[in-house]
Amino acid sequence: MENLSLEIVTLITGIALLLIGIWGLLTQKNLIKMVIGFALFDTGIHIIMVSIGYVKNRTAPILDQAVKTNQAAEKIVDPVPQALVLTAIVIGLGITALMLAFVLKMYQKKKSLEINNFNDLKW
Amino acid sequence: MNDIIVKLLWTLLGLFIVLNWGLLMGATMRKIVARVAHRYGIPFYQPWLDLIKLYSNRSSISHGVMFYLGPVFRLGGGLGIFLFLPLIYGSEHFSNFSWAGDLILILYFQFFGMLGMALGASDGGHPNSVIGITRGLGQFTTVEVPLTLAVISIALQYNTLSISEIVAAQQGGFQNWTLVTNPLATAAAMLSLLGLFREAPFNLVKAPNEVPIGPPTEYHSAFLGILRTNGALLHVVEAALFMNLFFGGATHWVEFIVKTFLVYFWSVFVGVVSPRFRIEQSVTWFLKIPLAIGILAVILYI
Amino acid sequence: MVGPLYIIAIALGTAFSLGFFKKANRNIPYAIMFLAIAFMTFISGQWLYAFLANQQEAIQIFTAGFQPPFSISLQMGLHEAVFVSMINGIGLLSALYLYEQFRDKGVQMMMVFILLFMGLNVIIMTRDIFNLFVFLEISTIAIIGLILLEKKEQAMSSGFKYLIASGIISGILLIGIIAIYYYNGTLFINDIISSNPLLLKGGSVAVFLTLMAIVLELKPFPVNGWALDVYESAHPGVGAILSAATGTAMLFVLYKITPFIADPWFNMIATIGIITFIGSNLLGIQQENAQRLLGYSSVGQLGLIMLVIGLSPYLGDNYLFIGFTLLISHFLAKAGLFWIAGIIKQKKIKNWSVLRKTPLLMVLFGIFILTLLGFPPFPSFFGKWELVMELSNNHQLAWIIAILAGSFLEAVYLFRWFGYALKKEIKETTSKIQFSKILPPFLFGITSLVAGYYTNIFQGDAYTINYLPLALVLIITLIDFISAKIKNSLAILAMAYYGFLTLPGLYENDFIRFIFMAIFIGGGILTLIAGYAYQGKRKGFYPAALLMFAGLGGIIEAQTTLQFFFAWEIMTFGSYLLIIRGKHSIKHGFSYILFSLGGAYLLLMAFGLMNAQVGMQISALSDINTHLNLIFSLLAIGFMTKMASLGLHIWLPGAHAEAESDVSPMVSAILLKAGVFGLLITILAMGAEYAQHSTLLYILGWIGALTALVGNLAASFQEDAKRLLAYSSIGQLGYILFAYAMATHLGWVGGFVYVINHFAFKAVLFLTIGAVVLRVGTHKMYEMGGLIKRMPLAFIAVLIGIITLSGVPPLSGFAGKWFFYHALISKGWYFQGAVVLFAGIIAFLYCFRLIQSIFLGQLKDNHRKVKEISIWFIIPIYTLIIGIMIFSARPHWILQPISEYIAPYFGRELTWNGSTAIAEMGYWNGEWIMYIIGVMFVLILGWLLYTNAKAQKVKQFNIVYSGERPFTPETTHIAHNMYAGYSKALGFIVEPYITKLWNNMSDAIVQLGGLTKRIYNGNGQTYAFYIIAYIVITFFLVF
Amino acid sequence: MKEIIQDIKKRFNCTDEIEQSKTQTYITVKKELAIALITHLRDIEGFTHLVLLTAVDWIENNQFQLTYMLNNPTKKIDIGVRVFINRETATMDSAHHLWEQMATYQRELKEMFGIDFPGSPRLNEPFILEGWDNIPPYRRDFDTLKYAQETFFPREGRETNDPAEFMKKKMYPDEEK
Amino acid sequence: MSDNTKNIEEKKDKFLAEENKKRIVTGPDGVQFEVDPLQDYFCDKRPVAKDPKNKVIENFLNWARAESLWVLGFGTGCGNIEIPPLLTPRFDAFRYGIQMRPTPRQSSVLIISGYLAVKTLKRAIRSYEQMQNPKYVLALGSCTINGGMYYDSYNTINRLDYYLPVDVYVAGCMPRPEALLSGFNKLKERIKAGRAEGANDYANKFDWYKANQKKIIKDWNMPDYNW
Repeated sequence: MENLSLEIVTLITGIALLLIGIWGLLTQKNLIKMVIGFALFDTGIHIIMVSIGYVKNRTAPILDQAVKTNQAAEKIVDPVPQALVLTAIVIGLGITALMLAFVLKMYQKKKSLEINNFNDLKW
Repeated sequence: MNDIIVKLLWTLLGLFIVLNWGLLMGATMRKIVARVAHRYGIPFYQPWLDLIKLYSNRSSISHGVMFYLGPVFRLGGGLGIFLFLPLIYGSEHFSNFSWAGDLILILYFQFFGMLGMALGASDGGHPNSVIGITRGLGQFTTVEVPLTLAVISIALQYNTLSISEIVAAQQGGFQNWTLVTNPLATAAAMLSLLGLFREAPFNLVKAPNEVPIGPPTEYHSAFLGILRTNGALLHVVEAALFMNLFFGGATHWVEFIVKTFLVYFWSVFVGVVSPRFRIEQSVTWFLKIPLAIGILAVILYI
Repeated sequence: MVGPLYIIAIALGTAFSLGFFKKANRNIPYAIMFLAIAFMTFISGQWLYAFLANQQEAIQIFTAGFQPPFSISLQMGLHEAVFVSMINGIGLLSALYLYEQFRDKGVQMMMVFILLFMGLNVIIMTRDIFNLFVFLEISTIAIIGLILLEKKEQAMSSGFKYLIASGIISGILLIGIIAIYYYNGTLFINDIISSNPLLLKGGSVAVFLTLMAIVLELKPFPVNGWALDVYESAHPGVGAILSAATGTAMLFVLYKITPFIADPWFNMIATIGIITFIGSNLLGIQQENAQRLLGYSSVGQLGLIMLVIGLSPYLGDNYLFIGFTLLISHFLAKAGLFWIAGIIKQKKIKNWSVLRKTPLLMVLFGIFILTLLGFPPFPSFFGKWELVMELSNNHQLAWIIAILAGSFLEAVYLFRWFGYALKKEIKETTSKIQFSKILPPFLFGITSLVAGYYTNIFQGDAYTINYLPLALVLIITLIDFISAKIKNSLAILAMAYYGFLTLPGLYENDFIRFIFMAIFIGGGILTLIAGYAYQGKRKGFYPAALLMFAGLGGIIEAQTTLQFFFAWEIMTFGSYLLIIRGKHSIKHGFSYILFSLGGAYLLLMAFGLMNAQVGMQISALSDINTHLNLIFSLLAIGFMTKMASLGLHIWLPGAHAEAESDVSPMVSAILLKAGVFGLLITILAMGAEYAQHSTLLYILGWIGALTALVGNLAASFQEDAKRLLAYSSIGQLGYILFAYAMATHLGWVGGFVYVINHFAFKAVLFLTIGAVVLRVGTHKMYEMGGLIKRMPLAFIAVLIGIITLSGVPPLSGFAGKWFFYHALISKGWYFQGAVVLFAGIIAFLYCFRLIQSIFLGQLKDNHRKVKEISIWFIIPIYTLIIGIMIFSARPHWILQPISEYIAPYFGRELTWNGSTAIAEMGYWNGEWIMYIIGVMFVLILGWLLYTNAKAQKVKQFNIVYSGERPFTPETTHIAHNMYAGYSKALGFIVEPYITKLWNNMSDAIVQLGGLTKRIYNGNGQTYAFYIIAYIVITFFLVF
Repeated sequence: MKEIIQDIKKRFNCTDEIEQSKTQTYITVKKELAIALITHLRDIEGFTHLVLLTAVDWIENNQFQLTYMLNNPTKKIDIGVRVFINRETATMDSAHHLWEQMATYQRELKEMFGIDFPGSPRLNEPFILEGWDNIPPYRRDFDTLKYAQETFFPREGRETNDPAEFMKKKMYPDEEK
Repeated sequence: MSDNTKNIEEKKDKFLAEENKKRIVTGPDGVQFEVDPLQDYFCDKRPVAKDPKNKVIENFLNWARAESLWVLGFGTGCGNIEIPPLLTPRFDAFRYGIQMRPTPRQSSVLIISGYLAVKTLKRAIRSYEQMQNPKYVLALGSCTINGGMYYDSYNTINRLDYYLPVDVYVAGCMPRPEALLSGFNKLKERIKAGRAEGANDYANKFDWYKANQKKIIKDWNMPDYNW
């Protein structure tokens, strides 16, 4: 287990989540489940992002007592992915919310959560 | 100017000879046909009498201007061929106006009369006329095919399309005739001739029993007289054309008479012993053996 | 100068401030939003002006005062300024256009709307790749918000599909971006470019993912189902934004990241582009829903531009020009079309005929369609031209073929649509149209025209195009509302002026061009005179006719291949408009334009190949030295589509027969000569050495001969007079093709005789028959008959026409036959020649049929009182007849100069002695033949009049009828199925094999489209699967 | 033959059976049953061929006699169906639906006898008597000689002789009667 | 106007065939007008007698006419069976300048070969009138002379010369081809003597002939003279 450093674990977790998310998205016929799949997918990506920015034995890029400003360059992990992931989470959240709103509206119109019932437009 | 008048006079003389010979030849042919049927046949002067009678009819009717002009076109066509055809080889006087155009002119001038006649007869408004014309035109299209090939073949052979030069090239005896030097072209053309003269088996156009005499159903009196005049003229002129192209031309009138007679006789001879083709039969007939012969004739000279 | 950052600031500020307004209050927020967007537009426009006018350097804007990579940076350069201006411009017009929707939905929508444009602005300006992602997401969310402007359930579900798809794509993008960051350590695009990530280990995968995500945002075929659904279900105004604004922005992104992708990936982009272009256009063919069709078209266009980006390594300096002209065309046209779709509110393209109620909209519709298709004078024409030229310069023939194939498919459905709009009967009436809705498409339409003009100016001197004729057409279009008589006079004046400008010069310099120009101008004026016979306004006729003549004139005047092609396309479109004016022409116009376009594309290819070798001067055509056969074949086939040679003829009969009475002569007697002219310069360019031993010309000769045979035979079996003449045109053009293919002196003189004759007699015949049809109200010959009594002048005209046509001496038709005979013997094409001559004799059949069925025989009951044809037809007809007579009597007046012109090219075979033409094998004197026949005719007529002076005039039933009398004129008139016996013998030749072949081909394409479109099963999940699969497959194909 | 006759006599109430020869028999049937009988004969008994339809004017009985002559081509037998109809009304049911050529016979009877067959096609088109405005010429009350003399400008001086008498007188003038 | 013609005028409509009745027709321009087939489709001029002018020329022409007799191939009665043998080698009428023509326009002799039913008479008149002046009528058999064995028929004319100007009667029932040839010779004599002016007679006595014709052709529904 020594080889399994933190970033590898998170990376694998992230990829696994991502794949599970995709699997859910592609196989589940229920709209809500699809949204959940998407959320997993999104989360997986976020974890991957975080794991990519990780540098062994460093701490989060929060400048407080534990990490002094002048040591920051050596102590903290790469802050950019962290910043990015925050933005990405926000956006992911926004999209998930919007999806759910759509699901709600669609359910109200058709009283159904089956994705196969929503293919009026085709060809 | 003087030259032209002299030329015209000679041409008129030629016309007189050709016309009378045409009438006589027609009568002779009918007499031959009669003898084949063990009849005595018409008197030799009958065509002249018929013509006089027709021209002297006291009344006539007209269906319209085009009906009136139809025979004019028709005779114009015959006369035109006559005018553009050199009759006697080497004779300055009987070469007519052949300097105005060559063989092509004559081949296409045939249509002048046909077209006019077709229009005139149709203006008569008689259905039989139109039926006859459609048959005639249809048959004519394929009749021309072997003839065209034969003409191409002899044009290749003599390297000219001028009739005088073609005749000139055939002088010097029987062995120089196209008949001998280019038998295939001659054969193709002579088969076409059967269709041109519209004797049996290609006489569906007139078809006396089905559509009373076809195009000229409504023509009578002087109109018919003109048509008959043209018929007589045309037979000689067409025969003379073939004579010039394939049988060495004529150096004097006797030769002219004998050769045109024989050419015409060929068509009558086939006609006497033949039944009549339906239109699709005669249309396709020319696209079979005559066409094949024509193609061979051209291939030999490529 | 207002900083570009203010765009974002204003947008954000407005969006947030809008939140303060109550739902109920709508006008004030709308005003604020409108002002905001207007200001954004102003800022961008100002920058654009600055860059264009002052050649200013691009500026970098660093937010938060740090240099990148520590802060987000924006860039404002010329490219950014252009794109931002475009985006904001369409935003402004969209805001105007969507006014009602905003009022309905309230403040939230306005917020979403303005945020969308902010997002798009930033997408264009940003130089930070993650920032790009963020604003991409913002605009996606905003778009989805806008989709909700339409409250239908379909919009909901399509929005959901869109969300799923873009969610996945943004996920991919995110992974790609983070991977780039991981390998590169920077998000600043400039740094990424300089560090060249592809060289790094694993960097290529990162770039691949990013690239794929951006490509997927451009909706490549077949991974675009969700986008099509949105196009179909969203409000058309949103569709316009989605297609024009978002698409444009995404293309810019793709353009922005191209610096850090490598060559093989360009190929990948190009392949994706071409697949998208062809695939979506293929699917468009079967589409009946207007908005979805526009969706397919959008996708296709984006694919095309993607292709251009992908092909940029081949395109050199012209890359940006090509890409931008195509993009601006797409941008203007697609937005305009979506807007029009929103105005007329018709789902089915079949119902778009309501457009005709509003001529302005119809014109705009036409402009946009042409802009999309790359017709001159719109920008994309020049773009496509350059594209083909550059590709050809780099020997990328396969790409050219693919692009042209895709364009052709696009033309299929666009022209089908256009045809419906022009011709289908109007079922519903449309409601009143608001000014706010019509203004945006109007402005875009104008912009298209202006952009086209400036594109050409921008290209430089070598590309000069004479816009004078087009300006005249524009003027006529603008005054389309006045009476036809005035317009007719103006049109004639315009033509005469044009002739006055061009003809004398051509007469001095180039006799052959002079002949064709004289035919085009003279024929045009004469046929226009016939237009006086029409009452009312004849809306749309004059622009179309003048457009065609402008094109024809341009073809003659063209010095370069560009000018030629420009004029060629103008002429094609003008004639299409003319042809489709006929009552039942929708189908025929369609097949005409398709064949013409196909031919034009072949020409384009040939010009491209030629350009690669010798440049664009037409005169340089003779200098080309490689690909000779290919180039000449392409040119020949291209021109033969216009000449309607066998195999490419099936458009002609219907198109000519169904056209209006004075249009038929224009398109038959005159228009077909354009193809002849093209063929002629092609063969001239080949030079005698090549031409006389060319297999190509040998084949053309056979095609010509068979065309003549089949055309004439088919003409003989027609029941419809104009159709008969149309088939006759095919036959005659077959002769002409044959004559020119001989490439000998005699053959060419014969060809010219045919060209002149065919012009004259076909104009006479079509004008006369057209005029008769106007009087008797039917095309069917068997419904006419005996009209000689009512219309003697028409009869004489037709008589002279058919005598000329059939080549009977003494009229000029015989000259053609004479040259033919001599030429074919001297050339050695005996059997082809025999076929042609056979065809010539068959011409008698239809000539006779034409004149007998219409003018001779029995006059019908209801025609007993018809009048002589209109004087306005008689004037041009008899002018032409006088021309025929002069040409017949004095053929050497025209033929001698032609003969002199040709002799240097092919060697002299013909000399003139006065009026006698002397060839090696024979001679002919048209003048004397005329005299002799004239004198003879008069003599015989005199004799007949003498012997037969007092003929009783009788009436039509006074015929011998076996003792009976005729029953009705109908049963006595032999006209229907006239050559029954003949068709029994030879009818098998004219079985419509070729029509069947083409039908099967088009059926196969439609079937293919029908099968392919099954991939869009409407299920969001499937679409998600496609995305994943697409990435995976592409990945394995690339790596 | 016999059986057929017996059979139809029973079925159709036929009378007046006359056996002309072994293969030819005439029977009489009432007007109302005539068409039924003919149909029966055609369809059941195999008399598929209509030989003729003709009429006789029995002016004394004020009757027209119609005879439908039918032939059975397999058995080679004929049957003549006689129908008597009133001379005043002179109407009979049309049988053109049985044989197409029946219409032609009926047209002829209409033209020559004035017998009406309602419903028969082209019944009133004359064959030969174009513009006839007299009573139908085959009726026995029509005097053809009188009509001809009134109408056709008879040439004076015509002598009419019985050919046998005339030739006998001419060739054998000596022989007495 | 005699009673008979009046009668005919009254009945004209009754006997007029459907296609010959007046009708209203709409032209292609939408204007309606009346078509009267008898007026519009047939020429209704009367025939004009064309008398010979110059005696000498006319004698010559008559000789030519006599030697060129073109017979209309129109068989009117049973006597027609006697005409084909004329053309056979046994009798060979061609040698006398006699030939058959299929159209009345080109014929100069109309042979009425036997009895004439009223219906046939109508066609015979039409054919005769369509022939061109000079034209001759040769009547065969007793039937044309006085009705022959059909003298009392309700439908057969008795004497032809009331309806057409007959030049020569050939008696017999039927006359054999030899008799027919003899009749032709008679006709030739008449023509050469300038006495065969039937066409002019017909024109001169047109009203009389028409009255006779109309007396028996009761459904006279054609113009008086069929050009």
